[in-house]
Amino acid sequence: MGQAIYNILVFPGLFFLILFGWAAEFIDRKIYARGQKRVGPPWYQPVADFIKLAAKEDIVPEEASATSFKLMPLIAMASAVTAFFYIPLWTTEALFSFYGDIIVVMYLLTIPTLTFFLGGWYSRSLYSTIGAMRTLTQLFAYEVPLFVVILASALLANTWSLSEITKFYALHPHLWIFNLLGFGIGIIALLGKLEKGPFDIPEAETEIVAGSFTEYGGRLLAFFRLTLDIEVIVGASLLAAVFLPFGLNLTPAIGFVIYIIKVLFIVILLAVLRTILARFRIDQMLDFCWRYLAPLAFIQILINLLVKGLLLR
Amino acid sequence: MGLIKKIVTWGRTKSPWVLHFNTGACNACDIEIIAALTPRYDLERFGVLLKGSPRHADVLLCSGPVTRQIGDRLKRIYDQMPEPKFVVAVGTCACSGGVFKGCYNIESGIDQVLPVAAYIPGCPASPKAIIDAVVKLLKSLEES
Amino acid sequence: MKGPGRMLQLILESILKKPSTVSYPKFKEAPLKSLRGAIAFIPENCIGCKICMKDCPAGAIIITKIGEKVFQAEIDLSKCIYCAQCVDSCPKKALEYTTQFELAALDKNKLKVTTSGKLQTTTQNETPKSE
Amino acid sequence: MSDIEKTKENLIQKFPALAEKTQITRETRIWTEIPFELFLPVFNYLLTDLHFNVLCAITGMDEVTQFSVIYHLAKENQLVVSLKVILASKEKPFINTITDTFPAADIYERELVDLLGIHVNGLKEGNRYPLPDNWPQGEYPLRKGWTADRLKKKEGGAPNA
Amino acid sequence: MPKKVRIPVGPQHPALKEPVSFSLELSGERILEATIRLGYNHRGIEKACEERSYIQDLYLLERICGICSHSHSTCFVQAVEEIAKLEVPKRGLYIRTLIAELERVHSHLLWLGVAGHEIGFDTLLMFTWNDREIVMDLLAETTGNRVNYGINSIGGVRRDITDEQIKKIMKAMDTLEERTKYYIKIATEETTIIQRLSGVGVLSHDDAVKLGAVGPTARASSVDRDVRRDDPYAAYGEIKFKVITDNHNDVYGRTIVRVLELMESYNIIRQLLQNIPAGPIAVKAPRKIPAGEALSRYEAPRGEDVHYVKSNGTENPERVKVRAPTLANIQAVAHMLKDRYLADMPIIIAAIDPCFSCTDRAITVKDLGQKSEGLMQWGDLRKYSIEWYKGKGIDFSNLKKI
Ligand code: SF4
Ligand code: SF4
Ligand code: SF4
Ligand code: SF4
Ligand code: SF4
Ligand code: SF4
Ligand code: SF4
Ligand code: SF4
Repeated sequence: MGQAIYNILVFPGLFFLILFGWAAEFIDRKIYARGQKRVGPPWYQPVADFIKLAAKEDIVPEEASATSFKLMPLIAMASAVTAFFYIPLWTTEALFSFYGDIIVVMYLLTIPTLTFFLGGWYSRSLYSTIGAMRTLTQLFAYEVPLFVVILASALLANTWSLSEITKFYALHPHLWIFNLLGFGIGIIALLGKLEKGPFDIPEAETEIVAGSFTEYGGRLLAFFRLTLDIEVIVGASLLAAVFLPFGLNLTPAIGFVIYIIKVLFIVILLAVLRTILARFRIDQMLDFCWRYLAPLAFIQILINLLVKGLLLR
Repeated sequence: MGLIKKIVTWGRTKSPWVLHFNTGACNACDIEIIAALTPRYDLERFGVLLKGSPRHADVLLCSGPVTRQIGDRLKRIYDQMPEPKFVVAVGTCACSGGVFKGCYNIESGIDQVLPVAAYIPGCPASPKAIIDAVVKLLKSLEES
Repeated sequence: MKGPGRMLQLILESILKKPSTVSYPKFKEAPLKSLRGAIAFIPENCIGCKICMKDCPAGAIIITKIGEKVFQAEIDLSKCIYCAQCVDSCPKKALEYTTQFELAALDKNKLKVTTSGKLQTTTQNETPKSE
Repeated sequence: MSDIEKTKENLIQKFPALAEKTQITRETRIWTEIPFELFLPVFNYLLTDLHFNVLCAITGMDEVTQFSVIYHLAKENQLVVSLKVILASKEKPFINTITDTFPAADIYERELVDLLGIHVNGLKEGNRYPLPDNWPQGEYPLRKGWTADRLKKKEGGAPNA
Repeated sequence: MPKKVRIPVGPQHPALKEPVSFSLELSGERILEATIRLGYNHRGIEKACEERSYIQDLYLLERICGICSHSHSTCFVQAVEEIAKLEVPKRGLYIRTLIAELERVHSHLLWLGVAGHEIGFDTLLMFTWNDREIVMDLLAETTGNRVNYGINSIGGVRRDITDEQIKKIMKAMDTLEERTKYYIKIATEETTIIQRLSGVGVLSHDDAVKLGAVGPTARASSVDRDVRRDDPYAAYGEIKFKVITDNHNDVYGRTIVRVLELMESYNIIRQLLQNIPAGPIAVKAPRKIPAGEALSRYEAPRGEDVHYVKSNGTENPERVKVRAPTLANIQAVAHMLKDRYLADMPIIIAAIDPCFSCTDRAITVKDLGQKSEGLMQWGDLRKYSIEWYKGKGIDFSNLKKI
């Protein structure tokens, strides 16, 4: 019992997740800044931001429905953290696992996005509402390709559990190569999920101020930001587990290092992508996802079916 | 208690998010504020982020002498900012009205409308002067 | 060749190179000599003609007589636009511009600088400390 | 004969009354002054026959004894005719809008309304320009003798009331 | 057409550097009509000019706007010099022109950065502004201030330029030219940029003429106008340069015009520095300007700037009238916004590079002809947006109950 609580709250649970999330935010901002020839923020920046926000006054807009408005950040965080427990990190075993957890994780990862939408919706300010709409529209655009590519990988492993998937790839160490296309699509979809440039459409500063978060300030905003940081880690861990399943059966220490490297690699990839691309327009985003991403994702399924048919007997 | 207060103060001085509001400036101060965020000066070194929403901001950077039209907008934006908040007057206009003092459509300076925490003279206040002011303001926060 | 990510190379390069940020205020390089900063008053030269007051676009300078052939200048740094027109206008070179630009203050009153002859000279090289 | 002299010649030929008042101040500038009655014919002549089809600006002026409005018209961006129109009445000055020909004149005409109190016949309804909505009635800052003190007095010192 | 939503943009909005308010009528993400309310920045400069001396006005007018401050001050001194019949020495004119072109370089680079920012490409902003600092350094060194240079005086310029500075500027031009070539390459190759810029903010040639657009905004709609060539002032009569036009008619075209103009500016600056004559830089101007009037035109980075000055023989002018370039372009903006996506709004507005500080007036541009159907209440808006997204195959009407 004590072990489980320790696992959930400290390691590899909440505490670890928050620290790692902050580290990732710092790395993301630093790379972004350095790519732009700037020095960028100091290493403690995400922590300082959080403390500052947490110590600020909370303002709930008069128009908004207070309970829902305040509840959203907590729901978002809770679901992101829960999802994390089902993802195998540096071993082939997740903290929790059952047959079909892949679906649960995907659902849990959708919830933060929905809370962004609802939070914006309940703020009842114009910019928030438009931001909320865009959040939702975007959700429908990237979610399908993301789902499909993860499914493709699961298909090859012939299981519905993330832990089983990693076990499968640990047994067939070179098969993950076939999933590279899926990995690319996953990265792009993850950009959309995390609302990072070039898909930061729902928070486009120059158009709708800060989108859903426009009316959030103080502690509530701090939690939203923390959720986003955590989501980066969870999303990256998910992609790492599904598409980069190597180095798992080593000693925990080495496995841990490899895991950290994998996640950071994805974080850096995301940062570079957001540095070099201009923001899409919402209709261009929809177009792009449906016209290119989704078909490519289905091609990934085809590839995996072929591989399954030809290589695995 | 003392420790928590110290930590909070530390967080505040390391993460001042700013909102920039043109209160009738000539643009020069505004572009210098933006210039202070770009690679040569990079205010993000001090944790400064430019935010669009008053709800996210800790510091309101005002440039310009406050025209009659903008006065109550300015107050409204200030009210929307969560405590603790600070107003910084960027440029001579914002400090006192500058060359425009005496024109019929302006107030003379931000402090006619809002309490001002720091004044940055200069026409325009150069990016270095802005950084200088930020550092001075943060230092005073740390000490208080 | 059209395509996305055209700036990739430049950006990867700049991640590895030194950023172009100056480390102000840690290291302060000497300001350009030609920069116009705060105006300094040289009381010995002033003859009290007040042309500077007349030409100042911002009404930032006030010359008062404080004794026989002794004048005092009050320059309000919160009003001055650092145009140095007064320097050009002064027939006796009693005003000159300095390169002092770090003038920010938390207290507006500290931005009024009074310089007078004979008695004592206070230049405002020191920017006011916080309260 | 240079272009500008030809323009002057044409103008005077068509409207002999302008002979005295038309001057060339430099190679691309020509100034002329007309009473309000002549405005439309001269304006149309400049526009259609002489092709001065770029509107640079409209300047309104309070000349103490009279109001005048100057239309600065350019031709292919070279020659500029400044057509000064003396308004008929000092008490109730008015002009006719030229927004049908130059939609862009809208803003310049609104400025005349707000800053000088010149009525513009035919100007469409719209937002105030450039003064704030709460600006007191009957105050025209660009009129001679108007000072900001008047405003302070009228508003009792409340600036953003 | 279903109900419309009216959203206010401004006066404080991240897309706007300056206060202005647009009221947009939306149908989903589409803009049906745009109404512009300017005037937040009206400071009453024209009146103040009449109350102050010419010397004071020079600095006041320079501060109409800080981005092309040199434009306004030059335009004003030109008018005063014409009235007072002052012959400005050649060297003075060359220095004035040099600063004017340096200002154009800084302004166009600034624009390119802001345009990048508006389409969510901050990296471009950072790079162009980093290069812009080179120009700012040159300006600071030659004039004594980074912005609001204060280089003009009535009768000439206030500071001479040294040979050392000339060498420095020449060198900087080479660097900048290389950088600009890179930006041209980026602007014509990076698809994410092209996608966001082309076809956006379309202004046909006829509309541009009709609405009186000026500067790069007009030149990108193939309106071949440039005061520098058409009505030469300062040293432009002695310089060879091309007037850049483009027929894309959209924001992309405006980008092209601006980057190519940058290349022309480097050219002009080189010619100026090679041919700069020796001699005095200014003549002494009388405090009292004889009675007279003059109209001065100037090609500011954003288009034609017009000043009218009337003097009455005293130390103060009788009337000063300013027609700034943005004022001429603002009508075109409302036209361009129509029927576009909300996401395009910032870049369309930014594409004329507006600076409302001197425009500061309120205009209603209602070229759509139809009356709005009034403001929607919140409930309506929610219902409406649900409907709209339903039309797109997205239904979240049930989510409301969570
Ligand atoms: S202080 Fe000077 S530069 Fe700044 S806004 Fe005022 S006039 Fe412009
Ligand atoms: S400037 Fe000349 S006229 Fe004026 S006070 Fe001095 S000596 Fe007299
Ligand atoms: S520098 Fe300019 S504003 Fe300052 S005191 Fe001198 S004349 Fe006045
Ligand atoms: S112009 Fe010079 S001499 Fe005359 S009062 Fe001013 S400082 Fe003194
Ligand atoms: S530069 Fe961008 S973020 Fe800054 S004020 Fe302008 S539009 Fe806003
Ligand atoms: S409208 Fe502009 S130019 Fe005219 S008085 Fe106002 S600020 Fe000055
Ligand atoms: S166009 Fe803009 S930058 Fe140029 S002078 Fe006018 S306000 Fe300034
Ligand atoms: S319209 Fe242009 S020139 Fe005029 S003040 Fe604005 S930015 Fe400056």
